[in-house]
Amino acid sequence: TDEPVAAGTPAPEHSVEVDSAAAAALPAKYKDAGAINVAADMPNPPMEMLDKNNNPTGLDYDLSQAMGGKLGVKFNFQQQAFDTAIPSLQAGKHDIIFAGMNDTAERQKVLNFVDYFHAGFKILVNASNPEGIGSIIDLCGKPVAVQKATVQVEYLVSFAQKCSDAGKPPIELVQLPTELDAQTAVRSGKAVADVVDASVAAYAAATAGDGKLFELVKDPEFPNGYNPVYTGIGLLKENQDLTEALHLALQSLIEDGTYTRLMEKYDLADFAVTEAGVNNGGK
Amino acid sequence: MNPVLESPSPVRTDEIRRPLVQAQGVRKSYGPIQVLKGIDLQVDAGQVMCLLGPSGSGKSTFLRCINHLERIDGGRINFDGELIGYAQRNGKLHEMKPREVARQRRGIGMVFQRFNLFPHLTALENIIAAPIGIRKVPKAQAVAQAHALLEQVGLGDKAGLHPAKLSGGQQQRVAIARALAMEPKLMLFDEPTSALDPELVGDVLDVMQKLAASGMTMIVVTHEIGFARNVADEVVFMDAGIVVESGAPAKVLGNPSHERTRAFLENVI
Amino acid sequence: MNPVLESPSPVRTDEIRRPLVQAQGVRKSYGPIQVLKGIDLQVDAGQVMCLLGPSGSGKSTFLRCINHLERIDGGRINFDGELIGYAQRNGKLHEMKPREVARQRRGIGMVFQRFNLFPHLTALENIIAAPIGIRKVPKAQAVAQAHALLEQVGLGDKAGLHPAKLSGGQQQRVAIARALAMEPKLMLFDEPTSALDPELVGDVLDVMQKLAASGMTMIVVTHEIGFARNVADEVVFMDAGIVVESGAPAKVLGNPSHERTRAFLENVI
Amino acid sequence: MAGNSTALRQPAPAQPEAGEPGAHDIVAVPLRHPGRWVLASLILLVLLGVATSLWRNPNIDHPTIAKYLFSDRIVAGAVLTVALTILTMVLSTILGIVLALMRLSANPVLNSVAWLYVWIFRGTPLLVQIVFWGYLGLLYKQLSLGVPFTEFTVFTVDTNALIPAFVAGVIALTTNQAAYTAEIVRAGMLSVDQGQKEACYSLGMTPLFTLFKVELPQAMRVIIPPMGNETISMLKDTALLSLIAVAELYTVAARISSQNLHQVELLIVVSIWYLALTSILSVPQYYLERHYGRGSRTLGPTPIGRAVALANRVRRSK
Amino acid sequence: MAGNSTALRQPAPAQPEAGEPGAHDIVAVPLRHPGRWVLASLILLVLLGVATSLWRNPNIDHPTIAKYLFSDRIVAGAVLTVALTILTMVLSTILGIVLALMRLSANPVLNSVAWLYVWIFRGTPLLVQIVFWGYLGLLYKQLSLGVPFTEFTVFTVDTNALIPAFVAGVIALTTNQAAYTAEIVRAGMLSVDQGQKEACYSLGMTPLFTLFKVELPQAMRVIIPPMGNETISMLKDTALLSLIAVAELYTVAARISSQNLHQVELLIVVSIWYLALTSILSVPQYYLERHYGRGSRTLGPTPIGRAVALANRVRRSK
Ligand SMILES: Nc1ncnc2c1ncn2[C@@H]1O[C@H](COP(=O)(O)OP(=O)(O)OP(=O)(O)O)[C@@H](O)[C@H]1O
Ligand SMILES: Nc1ncnc2c1ncn2[C@@H]1O[C@H](COP(=O)(O)OP(=O)(O)OP(=O)(O)O)[C@@H](O)[C@H]1O
Ligand SMILES: [Mg+2]
Ligand SMILES: [Mg+2]
Repeated sequence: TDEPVAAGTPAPEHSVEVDSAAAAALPAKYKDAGAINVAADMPNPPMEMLDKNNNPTGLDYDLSQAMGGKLGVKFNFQQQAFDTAIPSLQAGKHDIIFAGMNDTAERQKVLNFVDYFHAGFKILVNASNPEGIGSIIDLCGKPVAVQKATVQVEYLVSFAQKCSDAGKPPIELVQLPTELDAQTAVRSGKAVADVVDASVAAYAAATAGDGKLFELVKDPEFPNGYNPVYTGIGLLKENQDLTEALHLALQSLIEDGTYTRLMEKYDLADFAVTEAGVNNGGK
Repeated sequence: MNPVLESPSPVRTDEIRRPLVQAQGVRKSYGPIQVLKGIDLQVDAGQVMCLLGPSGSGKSTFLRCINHLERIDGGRINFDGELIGYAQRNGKLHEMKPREVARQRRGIGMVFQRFNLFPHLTALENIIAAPIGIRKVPKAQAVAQAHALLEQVGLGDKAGLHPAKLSGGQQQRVAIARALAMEPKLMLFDEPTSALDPELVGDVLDVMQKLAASGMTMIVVTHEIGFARNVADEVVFMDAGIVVESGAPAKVLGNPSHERTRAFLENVI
Repeated sequence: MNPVLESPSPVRTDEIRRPLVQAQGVRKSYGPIQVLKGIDLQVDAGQVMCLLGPSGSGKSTFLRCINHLERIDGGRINFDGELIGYAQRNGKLHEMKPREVARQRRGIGMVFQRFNLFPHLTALENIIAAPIGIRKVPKAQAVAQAHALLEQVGLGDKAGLHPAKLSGGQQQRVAIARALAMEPKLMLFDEPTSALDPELVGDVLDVMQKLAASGMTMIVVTHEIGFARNVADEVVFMDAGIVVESGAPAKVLGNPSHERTRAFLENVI
Repeated sequence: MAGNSTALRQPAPAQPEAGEPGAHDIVAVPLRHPGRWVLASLILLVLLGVATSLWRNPNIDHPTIAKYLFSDRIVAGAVLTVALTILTMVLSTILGIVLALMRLSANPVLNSVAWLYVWIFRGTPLLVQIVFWGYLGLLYKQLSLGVPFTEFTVFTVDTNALIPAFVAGVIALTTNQAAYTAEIVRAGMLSVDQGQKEACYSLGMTPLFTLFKVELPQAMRVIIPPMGNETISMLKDTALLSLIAVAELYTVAARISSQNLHQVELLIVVSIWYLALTSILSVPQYYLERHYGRGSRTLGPTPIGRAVALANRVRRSK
Repeated sequence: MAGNSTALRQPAPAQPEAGEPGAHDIVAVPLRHPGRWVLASLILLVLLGVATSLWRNPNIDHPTIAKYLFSDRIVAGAVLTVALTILTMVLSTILGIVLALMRLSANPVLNSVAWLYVWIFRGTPLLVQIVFWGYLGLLYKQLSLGVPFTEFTVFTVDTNALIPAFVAGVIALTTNQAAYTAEIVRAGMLSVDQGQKEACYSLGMTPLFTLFKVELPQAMRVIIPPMGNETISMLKDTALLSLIAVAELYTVAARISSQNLHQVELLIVVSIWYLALTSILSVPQYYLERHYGRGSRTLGPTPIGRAVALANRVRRSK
């Protein structure tokens, strides 16, 4: 099907009770406004998508609505280009970024993260794996498409040593503006593989061309993907109070089982965290 | 309506002998080159003055100074009782605003050697542009007046044509009609026939002659000695930025007192 | 070097009385309007022919047919023994390639009423452009020739000026020099003086007269009766696309046999 | 190819009834340009080949194209694109004309200001300008009107409230485009003969009237083709507004494709739309050019007239 | 402001030694344009205000700007940008001139082919064209030269081997830009007087020689300003090549900023570079304009001359 959308479930926040501790931690500013403005770059399946009626859906959306239930405020999910998400926080347009953003040491110089997701990345190749890619070492000396400015880039660059140890030239990185460009590059033969977040890779393998275009490389050594990293809700460092409130709300969702239900709903249970953390990434 | 060419204009009947243009010691330089070196001239209402002189003597420059297309460096030019281009307040000259200068120029029509019709407008549109846009004449009235003027210059059937489709003589006649449509008190002609084929010159001179006969005040730079002889009240011969001699046509053209004038006339005729 | 104006050209001495241009029954229409209705004319090498006629009679069109700027619909034009614009093979006419037409035109210089100098080039560059680019004359030689030609038309000191800085008469003389630089066998002049101020006409006519005296074959459309009388070997009067009468200047200009010619001459002189 | 056939004749020459009946009629064999016809045939073949092979390409999913071509979101995006284009082109043209006049004015202050404007707005990337306007709030949380370098302010307003994304987008595109338009208008004005202005002044016209009645209409002939270029560019530059979340055609398509992963098909949908919009735009351009070309040279036939003539010619050559 | 001071005088009028010594010299009080001066002062104040407040803005980290402005990667990106711009502008101008001539030719085939080309390449977004050329391999795994619709092929080559990213980028930018250039050149050619061509032909010049020696040089006056626009646009359009992983200036900056999160600072770095490159470009444009403007109207002073004059004027008014 062409619109592979997990049809918008009835907004989950109704099934969630307000958590008084979390709500108490919420700064008055947001209580008064009754809403928190969320920057998200939609669609970025499966984390954020749009349903048939053009309403947001996806893990991040559902999770945000559930947190809204816990905190007793609305989470306004708004479109915001990923590249300009941080300036948008700085400009005061949005309060938090809920866009599948990875929690890295570099970003922690500016942002706090409330981590809700832990996954590595996987290798996506053309259907029937014509190049016979089995693991990252097979990519040495070959062109590999990646979305620019992602953690994968750094990881693959740092892989050069292992390539040369194996007597191979380093991986040729083809950095492209969007994940979709990377997939197109693989289809066109400009690159042999697309290295991308596990969740996205799984979605593409299942969806693109009715699931006939790509396949996931199964590396038995790394069932959760390579170099697992945390993904979190991003917000400005100075916003400590809100960080704490979000942390409490997420923890409450994990404890009452809502979190697990949502992770299962999107087939992402493998990547669940056991407890809500702050700035776990880059450690 | 503006039956300019048909009946004597109010100018001649009411205000005969009133000076309309007065130039005193007009000087003008382009950088280091002094083109006008003190010109004194007077043209009375209803008079026709012909300016003659060799190329570069400053005839065009003088004409352009009269309607302030060029700024003079010294001297004074009065038109219809007003200083051109400047207002005198507390004994000081003040530059006029463009809007004011435009108002003064409305009293002065000018016909250029190269016609300068508006190529994107038809003959009719060329004529009505300024009356409608500037004098705020109602459109219907402006069109009727324009048709009458075109009829008078012998181009009644060319109203809808663009300048590119008209011969030089026809273009020049449209240019005259265009200037007349603003009902000026003074008409300046800068060699209006010198860009025309000899056969077409007659048509334009005819129109000018009728215009003169109707009482229009005119200053005409021309090399058409016949025209000057027949039509001018006064002929002025200029050379190198000064007036060499002036007077009745019979005198200046028939029996010039200066050697320079004589030499020039031999060349042109 | 091309001392065209100074000494008789080889044409006159070697090939006197050889027909250089022959037009037979030349017809040309623009859409429904027939402009040339069968023109028969012959110009011998070294001859000067003047074309006269009212506006719209087809003089310019005929001139432009001679160097194939216009295509004729019927008849034949021969220049220097070749059909202009067409090649005859197996009894059939074949259009010539642009390159071939260009070669033919090199033998024919043309001077336009509106000069058509290249405004982006100086006088000198206007003259040397075609010799260097087309005739492949070495640059130094072309420049020397151009200076000589400018000298001959009285503009030795204007070589470095752009056309906009030259008077009309000077521009027209540069145009003549430009055409001469291609060392043509025939010169076509289309009312070369009618866009000039009367004072400047003389300069250009002088140059043309010298050129005629040097033996250049010329076809000149002009209203300058004096020039035609003094210089032409034959005067042709055209009207409405046909040749009304032709013959020696004294005959056609002094004692025309046709009413139409007489009427026209009265108008022009 | 028909063009190489010897049967191809020129249109019939002078009617025989006019003038001498035609023993000497010029019925020339027209110059052949076999090279041109070969080239043209080659180009057409290549185009045809590319078109069919594109159409048949297994990597392109036609039902997807059909499905999205007129889908509500795409149409809404296209409408927004057109609205943005019209709005910004109108506003920027006005601003551009003002800037051009400032550059041409004798007043050194106006001149320098206009020069500076063009320098800055042409010199920095549109993307940066869009980010600047879109995130003005990043730099200035509040905009206040007051006397600079003093504490006195007339009013203060929250930047993000004052400048929503759409407005920021329009401002960014308009101010940027105006700089380019100013250059084009300036070139156009320079192409108008100086005598025209003098004629106007001698008729007592004011400078402003002269400008609008005489100078600009004549400059138009030179201005229109590059402005056509600019308008068509603008149609597509609106896509850059995706950075500040304005959902015009391209952004909508990009969003759809990033969910359904049919990037190529949605690019084709977008291309079809842009091609259609461009074609629609070029009709007024063509007739505007003819309109302002009046009186400056003889007008050729319209493309329709030309197509008919070509058809006739080909038919006759059979 | 100096401009409002009554002491401001016009340059000294006619030298007294020439002509009658000047009892009647025109020493007029020049027309005041207080509005203009107020406007200009306002604009300058605002610009100054914006510049200083931008500079002082706490959200902008100056050391970062300084650090990256001349960093190796940025400089390498800028060099690539310039190289791409020069290469594509040269190639596209050649192609554009050919297309313009085809559009102006009487030959209906050439005419239509050129029209089609301009239609397609102006009509589809540059982004799509870049994707098309960049991912040609998606549509055609192999390119073969052969007779269409038959099995006969001369050679076959792997698309991705034939067209690396850089080449694809150059092709995409060149073919796209040529369509725009063609329109500009066409407009320029139309502005050349018909009599010029006739004069050339009457001198025996060939059409091609006429074109290069007479028509194009005169068209230049009208062509240069919009081509300046196009060149400056191209400088920035090269950024779109990030789609196919060509690392020019903008892409490099975007990569750096997405890592260190100093978006604003790197946008400023990029803007400074573009502004510098644009300024450098506008110098040849200015002198080219003057060069091709020769003979068509009197040339004003150069900006340097103008600045000196303004300075003198202001000094005198003190
Ligand atoms: N804008 C200008 N800049 C510099 N010099 C000029 C300018 N306009 C005119 N001149 C010079 O002023 C002198 C007088 O020019 P003007 O046009 O008034 O002469 P004219 O008597 O009308 O001559 P003509 O019969 O050739 O038209 C000439 O030497 C001319 O070169
Ligand atoms: N390109 C054209 N299309 C249509 N008609 C034309 C064209 N060129 C000339 N004519 C017409 O052909 C006729 C002859 O024109 P031509 O220019 O040859 O006359 P002429 O004798 O040179 O007149 P003049 O003395 O006015 O120059 C005129 O009626 C003119 O309107
Ligand atoms: Mg003059
Ligand atoms: Mg003629």
